[in-house]
Amino acid sequence: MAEKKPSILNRLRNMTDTNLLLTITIVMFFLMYIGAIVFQGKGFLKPQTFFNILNANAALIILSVGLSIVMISGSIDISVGGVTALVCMSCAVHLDYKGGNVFTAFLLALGIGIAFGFIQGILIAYLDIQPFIVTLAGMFFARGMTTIVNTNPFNVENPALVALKDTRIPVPFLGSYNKLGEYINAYVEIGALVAVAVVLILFFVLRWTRLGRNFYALGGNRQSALMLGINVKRTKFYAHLLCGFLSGIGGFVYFLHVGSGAPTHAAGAEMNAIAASIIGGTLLTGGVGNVIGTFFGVLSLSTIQNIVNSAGLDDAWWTGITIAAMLCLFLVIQSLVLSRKKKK
Amino acid sequence: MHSLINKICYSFSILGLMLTLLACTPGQYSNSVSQNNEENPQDVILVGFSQLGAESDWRSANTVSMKEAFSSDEKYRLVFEDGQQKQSNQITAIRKFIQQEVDYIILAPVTEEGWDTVLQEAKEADIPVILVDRMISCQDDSLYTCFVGSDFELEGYKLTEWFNSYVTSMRINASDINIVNIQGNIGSTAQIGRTEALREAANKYGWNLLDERCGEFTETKGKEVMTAFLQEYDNINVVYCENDNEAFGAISAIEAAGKKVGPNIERGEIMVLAFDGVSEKAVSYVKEGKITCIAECNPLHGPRVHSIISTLGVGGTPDKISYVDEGIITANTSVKTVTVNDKDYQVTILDKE
Amino acid sequence: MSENVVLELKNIRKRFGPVQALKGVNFKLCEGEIHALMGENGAGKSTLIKVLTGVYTKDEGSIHMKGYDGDIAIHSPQEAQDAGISTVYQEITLCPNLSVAENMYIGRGKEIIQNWKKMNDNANKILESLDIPTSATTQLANCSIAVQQMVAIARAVDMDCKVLILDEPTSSLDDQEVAKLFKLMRDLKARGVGIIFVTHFLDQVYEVCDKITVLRDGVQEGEYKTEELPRLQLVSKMLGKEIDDLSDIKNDEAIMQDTNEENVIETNQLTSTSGISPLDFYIKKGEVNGFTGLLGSGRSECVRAIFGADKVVGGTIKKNGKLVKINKPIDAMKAGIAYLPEDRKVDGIIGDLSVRENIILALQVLEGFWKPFTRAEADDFAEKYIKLLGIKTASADTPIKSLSGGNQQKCIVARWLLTHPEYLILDEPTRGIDVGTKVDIQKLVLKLASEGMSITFISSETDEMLRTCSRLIVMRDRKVVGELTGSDLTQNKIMSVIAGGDK
Amino acid sequence: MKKNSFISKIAGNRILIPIVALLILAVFNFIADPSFFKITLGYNNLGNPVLSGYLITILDYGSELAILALGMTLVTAASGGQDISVGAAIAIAGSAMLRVLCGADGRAETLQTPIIVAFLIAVVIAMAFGAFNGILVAYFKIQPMIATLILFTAGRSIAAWINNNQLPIVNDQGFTVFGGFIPGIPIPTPFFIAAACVVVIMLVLKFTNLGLYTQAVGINESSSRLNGLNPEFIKFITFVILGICVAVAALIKVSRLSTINYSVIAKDIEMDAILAVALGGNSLSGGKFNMWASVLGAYVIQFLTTTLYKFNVQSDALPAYKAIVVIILVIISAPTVREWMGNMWTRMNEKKDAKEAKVNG
Repeated sequence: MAEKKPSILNRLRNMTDTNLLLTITIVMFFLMYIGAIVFQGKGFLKPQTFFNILNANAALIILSVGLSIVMISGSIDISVGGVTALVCMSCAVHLDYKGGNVFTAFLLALGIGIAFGFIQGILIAYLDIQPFIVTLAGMFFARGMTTIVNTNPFNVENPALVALKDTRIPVPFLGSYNKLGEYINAYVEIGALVAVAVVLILFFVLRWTRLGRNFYALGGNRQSALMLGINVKRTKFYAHLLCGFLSGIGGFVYFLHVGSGAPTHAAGAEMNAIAASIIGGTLLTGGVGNVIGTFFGVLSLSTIQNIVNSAGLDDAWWTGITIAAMLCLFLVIQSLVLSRKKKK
Repeated sequence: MHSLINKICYSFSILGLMLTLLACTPGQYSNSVSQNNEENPQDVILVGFSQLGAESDWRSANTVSMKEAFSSDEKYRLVFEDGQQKQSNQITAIRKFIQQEVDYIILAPVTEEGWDTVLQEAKEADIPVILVDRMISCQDDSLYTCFVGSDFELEGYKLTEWFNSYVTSMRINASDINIVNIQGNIGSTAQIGRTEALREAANKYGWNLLDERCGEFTETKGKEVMTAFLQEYDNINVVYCENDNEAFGAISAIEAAGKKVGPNIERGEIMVLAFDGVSEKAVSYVKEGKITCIAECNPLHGPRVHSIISTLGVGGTPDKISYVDEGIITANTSVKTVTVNDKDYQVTILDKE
Repeated sequence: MSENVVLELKNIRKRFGPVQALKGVNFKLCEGEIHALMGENGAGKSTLIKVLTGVYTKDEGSIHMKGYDGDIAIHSPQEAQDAGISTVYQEITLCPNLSVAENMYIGRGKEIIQNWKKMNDNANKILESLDIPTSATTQLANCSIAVQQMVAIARAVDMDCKVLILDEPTSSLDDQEVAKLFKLMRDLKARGVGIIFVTHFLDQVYEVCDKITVLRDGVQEGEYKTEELPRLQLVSKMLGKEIDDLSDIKNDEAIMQDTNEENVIETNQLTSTSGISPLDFYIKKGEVNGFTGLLGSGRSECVRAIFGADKVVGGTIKKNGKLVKINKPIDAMKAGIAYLPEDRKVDGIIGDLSVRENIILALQVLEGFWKPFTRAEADDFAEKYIKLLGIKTASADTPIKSLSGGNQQKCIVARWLLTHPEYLILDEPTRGIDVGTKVDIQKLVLKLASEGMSITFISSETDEMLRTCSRLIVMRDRKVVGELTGSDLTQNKIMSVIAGGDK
Repeated sequence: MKKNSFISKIAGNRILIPIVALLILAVFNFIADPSFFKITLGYNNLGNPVLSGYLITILDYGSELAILALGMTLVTAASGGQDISVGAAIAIAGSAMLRVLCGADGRAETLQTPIIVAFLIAVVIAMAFGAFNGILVAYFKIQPMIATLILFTAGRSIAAWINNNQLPIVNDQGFTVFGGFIPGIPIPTPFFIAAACVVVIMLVLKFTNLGLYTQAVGINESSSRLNGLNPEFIKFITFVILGICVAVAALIKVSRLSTINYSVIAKDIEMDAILAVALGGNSLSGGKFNMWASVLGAYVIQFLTTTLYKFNVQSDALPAYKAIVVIILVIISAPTVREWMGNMWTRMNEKKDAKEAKVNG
């Protein structure tokens, strides 16, 4: 039965939820970007602005991807922000006072991330405790430990790290001319490359590996996953372990970007990561979501903040309100998409 | 079908609530810069201002003065960015200004180090950078065009000199003066200058400086730090606060602990010295004698920066460092003038209530 | 094991605490055969399926499969699948968010990397061979329930299963979907797959099954070829009554009805979201009537419509002649209707609350938010009914979940009696209860009826209904197919109406 | 049946957990420094008698938490989740109160409106935001924690927006009474306010069916629907009641400093509120609750906080210790762990019985 040429609407209807929400996110992102260009004038036309957004949000992208994986498998992890702050402070102290080098600092970051992922994974997967309570405690534990490691914020003087922080990877032929007519190359920070790599690798894991598909099955229907022969406990444990691992990497990338340790680092990052995942098309009920969508979700968040800022609402408190408004808008869109599906 | 319909109408009610929050911008916002969206015509000068946060009355007064200075003059358009106490936000803001090819960048740096790379980018983009309120430490000081702000060390010396002349006039011997210092954000120019002045005066005149702890320039942290001091030491008779808000916190902590705040140390009162003197509450506390003396720190940098930018506009070169003039206010009549490295400063005496 | 028997169960026993669910069941399934497994509530049918699929592990007995010698131990769904036993449950255990192809292959392969192209091609090949109208890449949620079931079957077939268990597959399908399913089952039969078909729709059994096994309270009542077992005899075997020795037990206490009495409750053309066909029903003061019919024939859905438990979409209800608006349970309660739900665990008890709180709950809601009972009032309400119904509980404060099934049921009955309803609906009040409590409840029903309360009594054990009801409404496939009063109240009359006509 | 009696004794009266925790802390402090329990009667700067000492600070600073614990217990019981936006909601209510009291420019010398009017406006606003959470949870069926996440993110920004980020200060001495002392009465007023709230809630529980309905909905929603209750409305109401508690807590918090700092006021108080409910032995997934135990749990947490302060633990480091306490509590009450403890106990019994049998066999 050859399928007749499906009309756009028809193809839209029987698209999988994941792809449908993904297209919504990408379309929304481009609309916003065009809106930003209108509002902000020529600043947004230059590619370097896009790379600046990418550099500033590299760590948030990695954290959001970790969070999306956990949300796809039907759980949640709000300790990523706290872990990031702890990683920054520990690496800073390790480098400046303990005389470690950048590589050992990176290992330390991974160690902290994996430790959090491991413990929280055990508590949630095997002891069956509510994920929100475990990770809420994890967040507060991490925030508390950050100040215990070192009370005052301080900038890292370790030359190797400062050099790493300021390295500029030129992006060929995407530069722009400044007022003096000189040609300045567009550049990207190391963190941005790591973030893009993480997104691509995770996209591959979720799309093509057995573990990735098990995450989706687990999120779709936990009881069915059990009956279909998937080891539900182990899969959920791996999800949290992976999220912990990624918050370790994200923490280190944030450390590279900021180059200092402070208790208030990445404050609210977990909320932004959840908002970015939902805007990126990850369903709260689990089973639906895509890391590419989350990548655009993070970029949409910072673009909308740029728009709101340049529209004159430039006080700090507008960022919180815009994120909450976006979160609410996309929650409503998701519930409409879900109910349209259920009605069929 | 019914459940879907009521779900939709609920969702629109929620959406409505959120949009009303966004849309009905409050009245007083209108006096800040009104944004015209059409492509800015060539002659409007674009000025990017990266403020470091909104942690104290002084800071809010500073922000308002900046915004007013540039909104009243339609030749300029101010793009304001709030760094929320984080250097990373301010760096991102400056990079955004560079992309928008602003004509001038005004920066109130939250800390002194870590600005070389981003200011180098601004220099390459040929955008002059004017520092406000706090200094930065960098190898090549051509990275910034000029600095407008207070000479914090001078403020510190004025206050400590006033305190010294007050102590000698009341014939209190230096050894039984026990001072605690509630510091501002560690690493900010204000904190460094004011703490340095106190340390120098303490070992010059022989006061014993019991303890120094960071109060983050806020009232809540100030109160917390003062409560901890009072529990650890019971012989405190002078509190040196590095801004108004910390003083308010310290005073409420002292009163909560059942002690009395006032100038006469010998009768067991605790003397409070402070900086800024911006809010009416601070002035009224001075009149009531709750705060014995305040070294003023003038937040109104708007007009000074505006004049610098107009001189730059016509090709002139403003002087590198320019300090705003500041005085000392107290309700205590015993000291009239203060001399710091042989320069006299007038003390304004407020009539006591 | 003779050559073409693919699965044999010998003396399977399983107990849950005091209740003996399976008392030594023997069962044989041959290759290329559709074998119906039938039995009323509590016959152990679902327990047997769960033992076979590894959800429960059997206490005693052995399971033999063709190609394996000795008893194969099944402790998890995974082991059952590996042994070649696949199951398609009524609520489809697949992942709606994944594509059709993924649902067929997830959880099986051992290889790390998933080859989408190979998977989709194989899936499409199988879908075409079984003539299932969907494609490998559509999301499962976008397919209809029937297609989803066929995908589950396709998954089982692709795991070259020798035994396929279909647990009530047709309960939510319409007629052409049922026909498509039967065509698929006949294809699999031709391929030599042994199919166990669990259903309660009689005409579907006669249409497609070769053999029928009847289970009754945990024992295999018998195995028959479909042609040799007429419908009437099948129903009698299921209900456990021999046709010939049935004496017409006339319940002597049945109160003769004076017909001119006003109807307490009267509904016409009542329909609800649960999909029952329009219901015309009436009940007089002091009358005990009953709904009977096989499991899933819509008995509960009718009374839930009357009580407002399911959203009413059409028709009206009159109480004592006056029109009454009922669309939520609270309206029904205010109109003096009480409803004892079928599933005690889910809809009846409030587990952690004490016996006292459970008993006074309904009356408390009627009293209203602002008028809570004092501890003394609540205590003597509870004590009164604990004594009246003989509820065995340590004290009125023990959480209700720690009571036995029978005592829990008595508490719920006490809860509704406390509201002194004019019309009491009891849905399967005696299911899963010791015989002693059953007799108490039946006596209580008759006593209450004599005091003027009109009662609807629903039970799957028809002899109970005969002893208590003066009028029986017979249901089949969500439709009222007959009403028996007076002299017709006999066992075989009921069965013939249930069996539908004289076949 | 020895196993059941022992386990049920522990699980039975859940109030045991806060009492045990209280004893541990009391003994620990007594050993460390007996002066902890010293209460002195001194005079504050305005010359009226003031009690001071660690116990007083516990009772004083624990009051906001106790009031919030009342509302949080009801929300947890009915919806099986917690409201993490209480901190942000306190900021909003406090900001609204100050906006009404100090007028637009936030510097008023005299109060623009009487305190009671400002408080009522704050109550209405807090109830409105509670209702917002209630609608998302009850009618949109969104998990309570995710639904309140929206207000958690936006709350402090909305609070800042209400006063356009100004930090208004109330100079009227009468206003500080709520957070400080009533002249002439040595006991801090917040303690009275908390006591009043507890009494009100207890009266409501006694003279209405709030308690019974909340628990019924929390334990088994479908069965309570069949008993005539409206589960959505009950869940919605618990969020609104929590809104009232938020407004009262905001009044105390703001009048302690007679000003407000949006990012710091009631920081991490949601963590303490959840900890109070858990410490009170109530299950965090809803159902039965014991209000007295939650209130006691709140004061136990304040006891823990004050003890940690005494050992000059940084205020920012506190969450780490509290997180550990929550994790231990949640592990102990997790069903799988209870089962495991149960079998461990029975195996121990069997070994003991076997030994006895061997001895006298």
